[in-house]
Amino acid sequence: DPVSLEEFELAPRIAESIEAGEPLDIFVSYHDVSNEFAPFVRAGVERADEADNVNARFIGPVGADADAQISEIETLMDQMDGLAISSVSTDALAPLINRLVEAGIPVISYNTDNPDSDRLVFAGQDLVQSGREAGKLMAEVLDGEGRVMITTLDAAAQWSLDRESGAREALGEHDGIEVVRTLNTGTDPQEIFAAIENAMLADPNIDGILSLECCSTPAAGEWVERNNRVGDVKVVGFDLLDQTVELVADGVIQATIDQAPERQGYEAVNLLVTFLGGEPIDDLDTGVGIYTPDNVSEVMQ
Amino acid sequence: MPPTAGSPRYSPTRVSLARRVLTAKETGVFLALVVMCLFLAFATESFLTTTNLLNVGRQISLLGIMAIGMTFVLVSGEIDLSVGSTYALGGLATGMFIISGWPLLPALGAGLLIGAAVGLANGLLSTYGRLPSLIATLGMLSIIRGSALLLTGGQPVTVNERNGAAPDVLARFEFMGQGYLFGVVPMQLVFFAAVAALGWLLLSRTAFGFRVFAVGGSAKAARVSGIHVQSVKIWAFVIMGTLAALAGILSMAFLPSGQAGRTGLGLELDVIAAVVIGGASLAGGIGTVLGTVLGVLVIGVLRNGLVLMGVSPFMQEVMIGLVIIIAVAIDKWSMRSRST
Amino acid sequence: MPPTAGSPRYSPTRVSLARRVLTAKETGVFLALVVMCLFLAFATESFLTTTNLLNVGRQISLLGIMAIGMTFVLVSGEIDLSVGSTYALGGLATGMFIISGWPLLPALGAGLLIGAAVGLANGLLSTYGRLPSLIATLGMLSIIRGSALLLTGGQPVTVNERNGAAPDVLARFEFMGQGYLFGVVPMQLVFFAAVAALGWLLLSRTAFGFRVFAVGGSAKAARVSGIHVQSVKIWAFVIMGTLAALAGILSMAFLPSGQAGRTGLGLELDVIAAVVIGGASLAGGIGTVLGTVLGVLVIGVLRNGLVLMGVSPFMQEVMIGLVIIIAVAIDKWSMRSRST
Amino acid sequence: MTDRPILELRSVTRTFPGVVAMDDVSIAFRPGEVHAVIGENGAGKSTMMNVLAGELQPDAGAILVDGKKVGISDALASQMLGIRIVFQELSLCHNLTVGENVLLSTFADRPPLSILARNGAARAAAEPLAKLGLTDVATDTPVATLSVAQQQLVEIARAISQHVRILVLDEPNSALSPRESARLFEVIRTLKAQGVTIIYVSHHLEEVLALADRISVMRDGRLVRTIDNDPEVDVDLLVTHMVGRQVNAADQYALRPEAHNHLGEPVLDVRDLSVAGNIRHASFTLSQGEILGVAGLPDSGKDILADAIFGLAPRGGTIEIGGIRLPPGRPPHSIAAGISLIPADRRAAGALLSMTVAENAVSAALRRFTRHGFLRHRPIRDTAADYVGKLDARIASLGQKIATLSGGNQQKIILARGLVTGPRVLILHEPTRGIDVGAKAEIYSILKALAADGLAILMISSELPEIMLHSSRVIVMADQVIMGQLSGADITEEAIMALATRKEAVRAA
Ligand SMILES: Nc1ncnc2c1ncn2[C@@H]1O[C@H](COP(=O)(O)OP(=O)(O)OP(=O)(O)O)[C@@H](O)[C@H]1O
Ligand SMILES: Nc1ncnc2c1ncn2[C@@H]1O[C@H](COP(=O)(O)OP(=O)(O)OP(=O)(O)O)[C@@H](O)[C@H]1O
Ligand SMILES: [Mg+2]
Ligand SMILES: [Mg+2]
Repeated sequence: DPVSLEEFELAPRIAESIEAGEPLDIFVSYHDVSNEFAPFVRAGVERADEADNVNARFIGPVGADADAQISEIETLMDQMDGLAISSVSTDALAPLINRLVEAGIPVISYNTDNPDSDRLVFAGQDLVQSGREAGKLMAEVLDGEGRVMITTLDAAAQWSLDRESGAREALGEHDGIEVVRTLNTGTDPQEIFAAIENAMLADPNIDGILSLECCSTPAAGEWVERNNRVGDVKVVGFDLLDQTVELVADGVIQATIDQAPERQGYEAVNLLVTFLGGEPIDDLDTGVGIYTPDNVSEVMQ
Repeated sequence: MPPTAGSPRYSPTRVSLARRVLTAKETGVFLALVVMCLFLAFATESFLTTTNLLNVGRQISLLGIMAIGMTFVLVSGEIDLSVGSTYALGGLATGMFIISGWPLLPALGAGLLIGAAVGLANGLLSTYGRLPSLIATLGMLSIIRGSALLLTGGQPVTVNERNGAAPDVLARFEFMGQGYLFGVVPMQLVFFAAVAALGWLLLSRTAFGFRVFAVGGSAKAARVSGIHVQSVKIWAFVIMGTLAALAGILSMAFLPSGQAGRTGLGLELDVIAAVVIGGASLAGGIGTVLGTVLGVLVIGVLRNGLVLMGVSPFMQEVMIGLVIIIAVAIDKWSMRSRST
Repeated sequence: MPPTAGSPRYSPTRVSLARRVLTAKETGVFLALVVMCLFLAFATESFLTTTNLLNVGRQISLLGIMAIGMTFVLVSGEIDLSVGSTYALGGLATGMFIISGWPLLPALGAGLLIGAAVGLANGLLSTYGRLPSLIATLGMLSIIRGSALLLTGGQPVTVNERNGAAPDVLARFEFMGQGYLFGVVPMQLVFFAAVAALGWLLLSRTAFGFRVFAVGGSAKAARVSGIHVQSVKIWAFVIMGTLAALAGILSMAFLPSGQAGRTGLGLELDVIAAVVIGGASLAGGIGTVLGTVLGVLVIGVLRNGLVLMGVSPFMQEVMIGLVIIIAVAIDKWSMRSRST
Repeated sequence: MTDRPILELRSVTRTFPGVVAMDDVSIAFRPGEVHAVIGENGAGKSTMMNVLAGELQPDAGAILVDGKKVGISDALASQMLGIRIVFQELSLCHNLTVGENVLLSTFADRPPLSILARNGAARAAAEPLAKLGLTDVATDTPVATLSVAQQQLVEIARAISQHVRILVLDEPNSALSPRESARLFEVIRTLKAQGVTIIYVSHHLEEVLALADRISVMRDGRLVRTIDNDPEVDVDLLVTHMVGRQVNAADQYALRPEAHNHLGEPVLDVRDLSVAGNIRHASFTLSQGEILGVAGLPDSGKDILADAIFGLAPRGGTIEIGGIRLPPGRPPHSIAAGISLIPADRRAAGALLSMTVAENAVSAALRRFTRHGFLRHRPIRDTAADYVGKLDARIASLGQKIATLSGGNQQKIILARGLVTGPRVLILHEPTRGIDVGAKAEIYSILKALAADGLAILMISSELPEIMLHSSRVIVMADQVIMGQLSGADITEEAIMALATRKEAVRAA
């Protein structure tokens, strides 16, 4: 539901600074500024920063570390006119979000939602929904029949759990499809590749690899291509890393789901600016972009 | 300089306080800390505010609690790489006990016991098992992390009523991690202060502490003095394991959530860095609780300062590495200039 | 014990091969490896297939290349925690040079030079800087990781034509990482074999290798014999840094992509574990290239086997920790029984 | 022999915190002479040798080689000048073989990538070892398995393995048997004949008199004087220079406990003591007020005896103290039962090097100095001060690190530690190794007084005079067994050596 400034008890400090026409200090905290996604989000934040009267700053821990994310926000609390956050851990960050909101600092979530907190709105992709889309795509390319392995670089992460449940739900609607296992690949690129390699050797009769994130997607594609199993083993994954785009264009990966990270970063700032400007804001679905060999040329410069 | 400097304990004449402070072992790291604080006080507006200082206090507490334990282990001549995993396992286990309906004290006790048991295993492997402790605890790092993952199935554990925590238990548990003593001092900091005080007493005032130094300085000579080297080292590991679990439990109480794949990952290196910045020697026999507290403060103030000054996160990584190197180098060099 | 009373002076008699193998330092880890392989051969269908064995060979190669370097560092009595970061920086830098249009050799050379420079910095800090190498390289771990992030802005670096790599350069670069010698043996394994052979020659047959052992056995004895202790240690670090960069470059050539926040994270502990499983001592002076190769194989076969047997990833963590402890324990115990 | 010095120190000063270790020392060494340097513990002898080795840098002064001023900035520089040193403390690479240790310096400046030829190396290493008589050890034996004496020979072999102009020996034979020492002296004479200058530091004054051409005496960091070794120079004269006052060197030999010394009850009863590979079925008893000496060559088994009784080495057999059986492998029990051990290796096993004098003194009796687990500082300080006074240890303060004391003073603090526990049996292993005559005499008189008070003392030593002159009874070990016992007037050098070499005699026959 839409929320607006009237219903919000803004900290006097912020109200005064808006009154005085000072630039808005918007902080965008991302859950791991060292992952491959962060540069896109940062680009969106920087685009938003170009607007007059907006100081947008991109912050967050190196490596997904809840403590570090909390400490940083806590430290910068007094300088914030608004915070957009993508939480390392929804449960761990919720109390802090609530504390900020209570202190009169508007907080929205983006990229990764924190629905149980007092955040105002969420901008991003519905993770369960995007998992469902991935599942559907996989079912489609398999014609409703086959053995599927799910891969993820962090099986225990919240976003991974959400996408996995969506994907399993969608795949479960097809009797002919069996989810063989969820492979936890680890995060190092070599490790990811080796894990897929070993798993495919242990069970050579897998028909589809469904990757839940940016990074095991190209690895799965590379494995398929290098072992001459293109078309024989289908790959569906996430995001538009260079390598992924190329593999989709070559028909190695059948489909990938984009979540427009740059837009997420931009919208995160924009929503807060809008809110502080007195206009109501509401949840924003940044959408599920589906790219297949047919339309992937759109994202190739 | 006469060799009495810095050890006024047995010297017949009382040395003036200033003199004692200036020749104390902790001078190097203390100076580093003062320089950093002065710089931040001028360079930023918010560093010297009460809120910020209390924040720093809270942010260093868990690292600090573990660093006190690591001081015992390093002084005894060993090392413990498994503390990040123990931190995770202890906290997660306690959290799971609480949401499965246990009362507070048994849940806490069980969590601490798990930590103590890990310490015991580390100690047995490193003494009777004759493994270098770096290897024994490296193996345990992996074993304990895996156990935490198995225990939780890799799922995040969140301690709240919805998951089954009894409201009164939850309230008291959360107070441990999130509460404030007298409404001002974060409870985590209170725990850290208490652990530091007890640790100081134990290490520098008791027979056990004496033995830890003796064993770390020269295990053979300690044995000739009738000191049971193995049991002293095992106790040092048990203290470490228990404190790692305590820190993990407090983290659980603060957040109040944790995840086996992530909680405390890589923490061991931070903890060791803090203790070594505080002047302890990896070769054993040297180290003080005061130095460790200062070392922890250096890391805490540095992190806080970098954030306050808006240093980019990547640059922060570089700066942290530099400060570790510089702080220890200052310490080495000031020691050297004092001894020649 | 009468030391070797009665043993021949220059051991002129040839000892039988069986005897030599059975008393060799590497026996413990070799037995562990054989047991694991036998078990897997029976327990799984695919372990003994050529594809799988070549896969294992490829999967251990990069770890192996770094472990050879770490053997030099550990034998010289030091340790290097920065290798995971150097691996990332070396590979990413080379990748960036190639996509910005450099020819292959300068790009490779520059990447290796960066690794050598990191090694040099580690060496200088640990010798002339008088820092314990654990701390010096812990600081560098952070500095180099931060530098890699700054260099790439956190963007993944992918080496392909679209990003600007010249086609012929790309082809040769990819051959290094992905190609097969004679269409069968993965190039990475070829590199590992070459590095291992050179490392063996250097460590066990040359004057430099001799000095590495001397320096690690007793820095004082080496110094008073006229060995330039610092330069020997610095060279060991430089070799390590260069090999870490080489492994990083090969990883880049294999994938062909890397990311500064992820590549090689935590790799240092794997590398050290492999070398120590192979019988090297953290106290310095002991270790062989053959042992290290066996240690790397133990880790590689273990990882492969656990996946082939469908062991859950969480259980894998536990098992890896157990194997580290057991392998080193066997080694210690078999050494002990041999020496008494 | 010319008078133009090959090596000269001019006004060299070197200080350490609290001590002037070398105070304006000027000394000249002539080519081809054996030049002995003697002095009390802490006189500055090793400091001078370390300056020559490049291990320490002088604060002031100059060093001249062949009349030219040189800087010895490090060990390499020292070697380039043709100086080779055998240090007082063993410095070997324990991970390497005998041959590799001998060749350390030879391989130090080979081009790094040169391939080392194994067989040639073994032969090259064997030569200096053979000169020193170490022929029964293969060059590929790990040096760690050698006895201390053999290790000392390896170290000397390393020093003479290459061309040498000036050979510095800092107490090179402190662990050698008389035979091995004799062999070393032959080597020294041969080298001298070849024109090598030898600087020889020792506390064994008779040796010095037998070997040296000239003798320099140091006291408190200063060079007292250098004298020619004329026939009228004797031990008394040297001691007078060393300690700076007239003493009768025979004093220290007048301390022998009288044979009629009243012996009390037996306190220590050792039966069938066995240590695998070292001791077979050793049995003896020790009574109150007795000083029981244990003699034997290296590898005779005597060197493990102390550790075995105290509980540091695994053993079989029974040990009773005051009729109560000691469990094996439990040093704390041994201390509680009334045994104190003063181990042979001061640095590795004796002193808690990173701790203070006071802490070392009380470390074996901590329980007495704690209340509810907390240390009681005043009693600790008082007790430590008391023993420092009783044993006349020369220290700057009780808070001084024991590592900064000279060897003799370290030994006294370790002795204090053994006495603070109030033992009934004191086991001394090489109690005066490397300790100067003055300090030795003090330690003997302390031991005698303790024995007179009823303490039972077991003294294991390689130094025959020490055994002969200060024991009321002597056990001689050879080839892992007790070969025999001597007491009273039967304790003679000939009798002891006869027992100690009996096995070898049998073998030879
Ligand atoms: N590194 C050091 N630090 C502090 N003091 C030292 C150091 N080295 C030597 N000293 C001191 O210098 C003095 C001279 O010591 P040195 O070792 O030269 O004596 P020495 O004549 O060799 O004695 P000894 O006969 O016991 O070997 C002693 O007081 C000793 O404590
Ligand atoms: N690292 C150190 N710090 C302080 N003092 C030291 C150190 N190393 C050696 N010393 C002191 O330097 C002196 C030189 O040691 P050295 O090896 O000559 O033995 P020593 O004390 O002379 O004893 P002894 O002749 O009985 O073996 C000693 O007095 C020792 O206490
Ligand atoms: Mg000396
Ligand atoms: Mg001496």
